[in-house]
Amino acid sequence: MTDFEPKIVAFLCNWCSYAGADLAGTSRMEYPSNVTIIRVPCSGRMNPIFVLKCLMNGSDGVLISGCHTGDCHYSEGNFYARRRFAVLKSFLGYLGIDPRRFQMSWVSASEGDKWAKLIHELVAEIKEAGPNKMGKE
Amino acid sequence: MKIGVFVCHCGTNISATVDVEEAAAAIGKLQNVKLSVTYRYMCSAPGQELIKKAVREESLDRIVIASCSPALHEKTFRKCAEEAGINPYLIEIANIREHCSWVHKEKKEATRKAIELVKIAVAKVARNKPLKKTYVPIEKKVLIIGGGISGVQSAIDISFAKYPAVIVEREPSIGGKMAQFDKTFPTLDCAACILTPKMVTVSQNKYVTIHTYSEIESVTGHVGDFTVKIRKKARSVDLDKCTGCGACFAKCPVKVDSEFDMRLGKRKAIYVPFPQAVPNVPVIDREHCLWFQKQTCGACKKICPFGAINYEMPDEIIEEKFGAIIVATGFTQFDHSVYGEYGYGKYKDVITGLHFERMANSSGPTGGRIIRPSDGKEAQDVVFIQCVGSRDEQKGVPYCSRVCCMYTAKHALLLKEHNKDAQAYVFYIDIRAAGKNYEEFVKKVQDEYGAIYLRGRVSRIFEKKGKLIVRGADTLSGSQIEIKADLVVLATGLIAQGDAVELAQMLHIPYDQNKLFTEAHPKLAPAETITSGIFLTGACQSPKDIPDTVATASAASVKALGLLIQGELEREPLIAKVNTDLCSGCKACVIACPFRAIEMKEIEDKKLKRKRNAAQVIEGVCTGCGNCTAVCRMAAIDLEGFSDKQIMGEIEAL
Amino acid sequence: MRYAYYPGCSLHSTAKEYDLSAKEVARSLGIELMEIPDWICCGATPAHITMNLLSIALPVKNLLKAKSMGSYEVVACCAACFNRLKVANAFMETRDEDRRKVEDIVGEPYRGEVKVRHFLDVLANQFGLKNLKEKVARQLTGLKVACYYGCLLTRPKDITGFDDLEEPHLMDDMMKAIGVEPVNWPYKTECCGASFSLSRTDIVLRLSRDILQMASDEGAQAIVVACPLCQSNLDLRQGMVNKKYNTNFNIPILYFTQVLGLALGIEAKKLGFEKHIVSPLSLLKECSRRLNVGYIPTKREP
Amino acid sequence: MFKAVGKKAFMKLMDSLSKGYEIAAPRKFSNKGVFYSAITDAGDIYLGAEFTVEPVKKLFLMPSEWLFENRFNDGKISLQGGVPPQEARKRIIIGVRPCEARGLELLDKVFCSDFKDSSYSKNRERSIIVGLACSKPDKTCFCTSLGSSPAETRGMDAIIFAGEESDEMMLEIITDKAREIFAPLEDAACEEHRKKLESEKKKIKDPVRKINIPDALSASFESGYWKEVSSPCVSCGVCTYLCPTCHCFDLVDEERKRLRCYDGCCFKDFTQQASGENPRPTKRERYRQRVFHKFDYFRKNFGEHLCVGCGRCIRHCPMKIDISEIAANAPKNK
Amino acid sequence: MLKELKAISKELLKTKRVDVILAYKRASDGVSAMPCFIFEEKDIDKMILDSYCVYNLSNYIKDFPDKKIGIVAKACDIKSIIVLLQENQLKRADVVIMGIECHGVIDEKRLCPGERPVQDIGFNEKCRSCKSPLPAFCDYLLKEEEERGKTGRASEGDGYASIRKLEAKSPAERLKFWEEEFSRCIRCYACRQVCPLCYCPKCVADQTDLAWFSRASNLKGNMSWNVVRAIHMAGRCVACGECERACPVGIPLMELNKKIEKDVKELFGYEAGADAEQKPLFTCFDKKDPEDFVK
Repeated sequence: MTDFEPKIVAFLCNWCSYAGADLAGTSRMEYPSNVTIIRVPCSGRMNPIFVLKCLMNGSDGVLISGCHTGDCHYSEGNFYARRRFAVLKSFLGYLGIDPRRFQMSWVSASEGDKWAKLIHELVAEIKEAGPNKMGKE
Repeated sequence: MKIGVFVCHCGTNISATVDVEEAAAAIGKLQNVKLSVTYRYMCSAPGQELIKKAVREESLDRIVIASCSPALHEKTFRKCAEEAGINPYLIEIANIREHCSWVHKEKKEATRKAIELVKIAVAKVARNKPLKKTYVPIEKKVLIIGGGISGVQSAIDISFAKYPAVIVEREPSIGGKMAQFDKTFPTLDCAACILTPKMVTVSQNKYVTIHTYSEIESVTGHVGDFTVKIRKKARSVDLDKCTGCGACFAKCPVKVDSEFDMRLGKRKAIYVPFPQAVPNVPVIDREHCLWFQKQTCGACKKICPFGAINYEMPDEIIEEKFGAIIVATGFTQFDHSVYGEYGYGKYKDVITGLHFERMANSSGPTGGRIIRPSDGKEAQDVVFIQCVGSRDEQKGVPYCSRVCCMYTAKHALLLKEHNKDAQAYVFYIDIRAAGKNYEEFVKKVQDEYGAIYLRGRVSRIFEKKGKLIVRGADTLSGSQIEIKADLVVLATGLIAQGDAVELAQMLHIPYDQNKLFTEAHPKLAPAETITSGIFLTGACQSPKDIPDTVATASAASVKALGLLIQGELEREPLIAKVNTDLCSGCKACVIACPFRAIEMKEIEDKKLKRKRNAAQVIEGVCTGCGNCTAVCRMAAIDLEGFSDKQIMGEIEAL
Repeated sequence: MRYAYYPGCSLHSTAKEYDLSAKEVARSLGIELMEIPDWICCGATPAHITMNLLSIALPVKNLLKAKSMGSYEVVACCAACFNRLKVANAFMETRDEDRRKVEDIVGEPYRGEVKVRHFLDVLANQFGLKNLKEKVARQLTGLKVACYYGCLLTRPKDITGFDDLEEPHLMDDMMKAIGVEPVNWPYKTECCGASFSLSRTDIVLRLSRDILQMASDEGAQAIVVACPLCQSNLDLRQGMVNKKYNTNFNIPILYFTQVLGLALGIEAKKLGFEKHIVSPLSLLKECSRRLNVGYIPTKREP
Repeated sequence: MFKAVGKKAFMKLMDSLSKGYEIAAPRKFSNKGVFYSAITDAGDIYLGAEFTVEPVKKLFLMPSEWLFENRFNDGKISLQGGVPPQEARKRIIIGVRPCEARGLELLDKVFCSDFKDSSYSKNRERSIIVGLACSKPDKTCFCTSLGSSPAETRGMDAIIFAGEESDEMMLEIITDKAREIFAPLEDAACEEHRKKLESEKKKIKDPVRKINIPDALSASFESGYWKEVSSPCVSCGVCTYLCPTCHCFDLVDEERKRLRCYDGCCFKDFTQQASGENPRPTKRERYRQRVFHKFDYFRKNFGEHLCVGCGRCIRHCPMKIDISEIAANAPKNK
Repeated sequence: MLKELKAISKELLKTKRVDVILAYKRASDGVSAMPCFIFEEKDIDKMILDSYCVYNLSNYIKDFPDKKIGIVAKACDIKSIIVLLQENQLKRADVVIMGIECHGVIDEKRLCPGERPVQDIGFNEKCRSCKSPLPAFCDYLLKEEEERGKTGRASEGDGYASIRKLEAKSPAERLKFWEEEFSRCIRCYACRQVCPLCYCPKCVADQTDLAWFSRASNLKGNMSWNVVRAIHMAGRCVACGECERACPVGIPLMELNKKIEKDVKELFGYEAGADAEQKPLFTCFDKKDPEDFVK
């Protein structure tokens, strides 16, 4: 699976993680280009169906990233998201979908380095996991 | 649909790693894309001009700009679109700089990804809806909870702008803790002399209404439109009839420990807490009044020449509407009785700073003499202990109370001034005298007033032969010391009011683990809360000295005024919307909304031909976090600007 | 009531009388103390200042031995042993990652499931002061003692936590219950110098002097302790204190179990009073004479 | 003409045929039931008494199939036949029950009359139906009430008689198609077999319950009866999806594809109109529609009822609603 | 028990305390039961009560808006009524719950097809781990006259044995297992229709304005539907088992529901249908919720 270039979708909350990714940019931290970022106001906005849709559309990995708990711009959004996706993650695993395919992280606006590092790891993990056959009819 | 895509070179910031021309060409082939061009600097005046021109000539109806992060120029391009005659919410930004050209090196890859990012933006913008900013009316009146120095200051500032303010104070008089102080550091002007005038001003101000001896019963509504119930506790004395002549409490036979004097002095069962009280109208303490206990006496009623005494007076509940609320509930003193080493508060001569203030006060219970409460003897050797409750995770609070170092220094000085031969010893951890003329003041106290500062903690206080033996460490000399003291003054910390949490929950504002109210942002919004329309001032947010308190009071007032001054409240239209046809009324969104921005309302269901409940978003309150949309199983509630359609569209475009 | 009993080194050597009296008291109250078979050192002071893991592993080993006896609570008399056992438990309960290291050392999993109690705690809170009062068979009225708890019995609060941190009172309460008068004095938890006994005797002498001084100032005829180290410092060093500070203290340092034993009517010789340096015998004789009840038990009707 | 063959031999023949033909047949999945599936190993073929959950319909009219896809390239939208057209490989379907075979005949009236539905008719043409007489009808069966029987051969190319117990099974060849594929088996002496066969038929005919289904229901249209009988219905659609004759479908556009999938008159959205109006607002109208379509309208249009009495809708109804009883007891007047 | 039930029902109807009573009657096959709705006293005699009364009648509550409803319910069914109350779909005053003692219900799928079920065999899986035959939350509690001998309730474990078995398998095995199961799904949505808690005015599966997931009955579509269904039941499913019972192609839906039930119990200590006052699972949070899965 050396030549396999995974397709990863990342949903970033507007206030922390998206800004964190911006910071990674302004500080010119290089990371793999496999990740495509979709901006959402808050991790609490994330509907489990979005994640499912990505996996069913053949994305090899999905990442949701928000503010660290307690830092949410909307004070509580990420707490709700955490609960919601704790259940989804475990459930997808139960269905036999590789747990590495769906991940969650807290990245603050000042953690450009964490973001870059995260993507390096993520891409590596998904490469191990291999292509997502799900959704191919 | 005619989408125009504008790819920015950003000098070479983007074009160096992304082949913008190739990208633009590829994007031009997408469905609904009418035009796809590049330019050196899209955000520049000529860049924006180019966009407007294109809109005119190609009659575009939606725009995608592939450039830097929306954080930088989304607003710029919204404005640009508006000027070009397109609804500002029919644009999307594809971030091909921070998220692409700056983080990738390989040109082919970067270009591929840039195209993908734009594809997504195109897919999204195609599903955007034209939106209008919303406006909500504002009730032009401010509620101020707490009538201490910060409440009083806020009221004055609000009244300067000729807006009405209402102070609700639970004690019989406004003035708060500051009224109990003797002198104020570092200038040593007497607290009463600077506070009383303000109290009088505010009481005579036609824009300010004061409800003393009153408490907040309930708060509902939201920014611009709060509805507040206020309980006016029965004062038993008619505010209008009473002239404050004082005949009643002169006559009253019942003596009670005075709370204002920290139980060092006495008051009557009918009393004004202190001479300069505002309003200068007594209140009957029904717990102790003979009339209320045994239906006897009634002296005050008999003596009152104005018939102001009314034993039948009931509690009264009034309801008022406000546009903004300023929370100025202040602090309370840490209870040192948890400290075994200081004798669990069982030694009479171990007192707190506030006791000392009252003693030092010439109109106080001891007429300004610093004495031992146990035997009334003048105190010679007085030990001051700093950080009692403060900076102590184990028994107290982790934070520094900020004012203790200074007021202790002040006490040491006052001690000397009241009694030449007295000697002050101060046990401290660090001296925190950050403030104008603060450090100088402390130095003065050490040098000119001979206060002995000992760096270290006190391990135990115990009585021996009528003296208090204070054993502690002097970490500078590395030796253990024992002081035979007459009086020990504990610099007890400042903590949140006992009922702070109840109030916070009533107002839906967050509080921290110390029950101190949390500001919207520790640096950039220190006077706001995340609940719009509610502001903080003074020690209810964190310990503050008087100057800081007054400053935050004015800050909060300005914030509140800034709100009131707008005819209506402008709100971003990126908020939740309910499709009542799909709504089952399960209330999930109502419960899950962090801002209480959703309520249930009855609707007429045409399909079922019956009335039923459905959710409704309160536009003024919704902040557009979108949590509701995710908890709604039936997708009945959606978020403008980040709608399900838009996001699903983006995903499909991947 | 059955407990696994962890005596610790002192109670098998310098504090034999503590061991004796504790067992005697337990027997007469029908409390079963079963000594943990081949128990080992609790680590005492040296272990935790040299190697943290060792200082946990040693007590854990002992607790595991207790566990293997069946699910008993462990009772310790020595304040230091008690403290170390408790610390170990807290450690194993809370610190997951380090716990594994310790488990590797002792070769068994352990989650702090064996509960540890001090004998004073058991008597005062489990057996109950009321019941003790009823068991009193000998009047010691008139005997004034200073209850001295030392540094380890109540500290740190969240580890030991069976008595008040700064103002402990269980021993005082017990003395009151059995008709002995405890003096009210501020040095209940002062430091006696503890294990400096040999390395820095001078410190021990000074600290012990302060304690003895305070006790006698407050009019105590004896000091009652619950820790072998306190006992030996105050008892063993009393002569040297007198010499160094030319004082003339003659204050017997008794274990609370001994006093309790007397009150319960146990023969004085079974309680090892002869083992003390500062002999309590004269005091005991005197007060028993003054009360003129000799050693004849007088049963009080409940 | 008849053939007699041992089960083993028959399976062997199937294996050899599977080279030239697609083979579909009932297959038993432990505690899930019997399902039509593509057969690669003849050993999987199940010819026991148990009925398949889904009717053979699903091999001709799939629960869902792509019709076409629209593509956008260089400025133009083009339509492309969604899934590649069924390659016309011949197909043998084994174990089709008489009722299901009749069901196909009824479906032909809809999909292969004046209008020919391409994918349905293609599937029809390429398939050889080898039926299976019912040796042990279910308590819910009522085929005999609709002019069929457990040994009916209409709509089949051949039919198998296989008693549960005996390894011997009998084959009646009906069409040339069948003659061709079963040529390898040698013929059996007619008379005795015909006798045997008749007795077989008798044996299995009897236990099927008889219900007198009215020819028309129109009189009862406005009756309160329908509200009552429909009330336990939860509009789950099991009856329609499992019915060998129900053929309503829905068209959905997904992303760029158009999809045809099963639909049912019991669903509340079935007649939902864009205007928000719904001519069949309640279960009463919807359920009545189902019964009327089966036992009234279809007969008016095509001369026979749209029901073969296979009993699936009764067997699998989660609420135990019995359409046969309901049709039979429908009031003869308002 | 039946006599008592009839008496109470009579009273309720006579006094107009309720407009309709949701109960059970004998089905046309003369053995199984089926739901019936009683508006008039004269129909009360249709009522039956036995171990064939498997249906969770609370599913019919939504059919009688603005009516006062009397409902016959087993301990497990009542949980779903509690969730309906919790989710504002029903006013407590509008429903009279007649809780019946239940010692397990028949699962006809466990009997050979065509065979007439015999008393006390082929009990429903859910009953094996049922803890109490008596409902807690009801207006009338109907107990059986005499002690029941053989019952379907075994109080065997927590009912998660099968889940644990699946969890123990490798991801690949699990995926294969579920792909096979889902491959049979014909998207009839019976699982949804029989669920008392699937009351959405328009299910996301039926929304055409925005296609949340494919309607095609292929792996992609079927997987999507079954995941969404299960996730939307998280913290709500009370394990009444109707979905699995109704599924014509025998997909083990309870293995999905119970997995999530187990997870939320372990992760958040949350139990569905325990208390009408508690906030629904996803509408609240605990700052101490586990987040070890977050990077």
